[in-house]
Amino acid sequence: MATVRVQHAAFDLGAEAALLAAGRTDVGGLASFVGLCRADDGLAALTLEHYPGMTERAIEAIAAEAEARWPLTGCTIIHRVGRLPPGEPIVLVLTASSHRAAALEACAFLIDWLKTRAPFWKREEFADGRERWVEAKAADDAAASRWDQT
Amino acid sequence: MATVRVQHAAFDLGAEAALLAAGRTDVGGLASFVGLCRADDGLAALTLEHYPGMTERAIEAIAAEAEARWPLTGCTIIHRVGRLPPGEPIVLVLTASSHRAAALEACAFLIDWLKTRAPFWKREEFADGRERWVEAKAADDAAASRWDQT
Amino acid sequence: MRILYFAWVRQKVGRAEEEVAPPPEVTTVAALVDWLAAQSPGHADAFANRRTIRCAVNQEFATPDQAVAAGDEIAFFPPVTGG
Amino acid sequence: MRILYFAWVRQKVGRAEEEVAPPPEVTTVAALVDWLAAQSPGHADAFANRRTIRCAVNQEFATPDQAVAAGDEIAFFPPVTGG
Repeated sequence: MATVRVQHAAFDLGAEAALLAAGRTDVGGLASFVGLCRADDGLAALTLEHYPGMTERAIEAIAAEAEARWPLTGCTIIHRVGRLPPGEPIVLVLTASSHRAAALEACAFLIDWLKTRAPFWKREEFADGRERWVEAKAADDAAASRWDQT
Repeated sequence: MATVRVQHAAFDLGAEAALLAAGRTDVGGLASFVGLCRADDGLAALTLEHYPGMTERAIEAIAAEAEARWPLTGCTIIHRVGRLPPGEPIVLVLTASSHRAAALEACAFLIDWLKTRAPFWKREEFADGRERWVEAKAADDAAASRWDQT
Repeated sequence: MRILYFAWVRQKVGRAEEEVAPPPEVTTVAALVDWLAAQSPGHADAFANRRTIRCAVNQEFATPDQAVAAGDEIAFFPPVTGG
Repeated sequence: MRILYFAWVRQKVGRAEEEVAPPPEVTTVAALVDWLAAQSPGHADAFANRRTIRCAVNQEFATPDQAVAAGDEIAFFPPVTGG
């Protein structure tokens, strides 16, 4: 059963990873991905909006799909919402498995699917006062769709 | 330039990840892999032996190959040696990039190549007193060789 | 029927949610969009380019032909951009 | 010529390193292995199945036909199993 959290507060990668391995001796690999806010083009901050209720359900469904495809011993997904300046972590995906390939592949799968199937929206705020909603990227759809072919 | 360390002491995933992102706003993704010692078949401990000097050179060469293939903003590889009981972390690979795919792929590449190109050897010690050297796995060679085809 | 709006759909409509009671012939997502688009200039603007709008019915992604009924929670939003 | 042994190669030879001075006709890794294997029963045992032995010359992986010379650091070990 995956741990799923949607929160404004920062997360602690080391502590979350330790939780997935704590007290067990069957974890051979722990993979993680942290997505961070970049300062592209004079970006002052991102604001992340989500759909409370549906977001958690969607992430739990994505995690259940990963658990059905790979033999995971644990999985943690934390996605931040609210206003985040450049340098701030946005999302954490952590996967644990007896086997390294399962942990690594499930981690890549989860972040690809999160980008295309979880209801979050990013608004960019620039140093000059402009604001704009980030548009969905065809590259993200392509990255997510490669998991359909396997 | 990658950070490479071979040490007996444990490492701190959270602190190492924070170092790769500290003070920068161009990191969009941080991927990590931690390999741990599993308690398979009554394993009491692994002892890792290495070739001091060559090990560091080999890991630096592997990291340089990853940096040539992907646009990384940082890369950290820490490999433990000595006696490690089940549950203990053995190896840490951390990659940072502006783009998530580069961080994720480079991380998977590094752990695959480390397993086949860095001079470490594992000896298993069992609860009943038996000891044996771990044999190299064909699956690891296959995992590493997929990077030759790209 | 409870309607939720997110991101620029919310900004164009000018509200985050509303209770609506469309006529009985509104039985699909597509028909609901047509009916909502006629409710105000903000609604019309939000739904001007329907290919850029996504929908969820009762917190599951939905297609235009999906059925809708009284009591449903229906959300409209742009393609998602999290992660 | 400094020879290093690791893992079970070290255990079979019975030492971690040694200085050797093979005759001048020993100019490749393969010839060095032949010469070393004749030095003691432990050496013979360690090099009994050469397909399971890997070599590094001056800390770079080497093939059997690679040249060796006085002053080189040459290591023998099983296939690696780190990570």
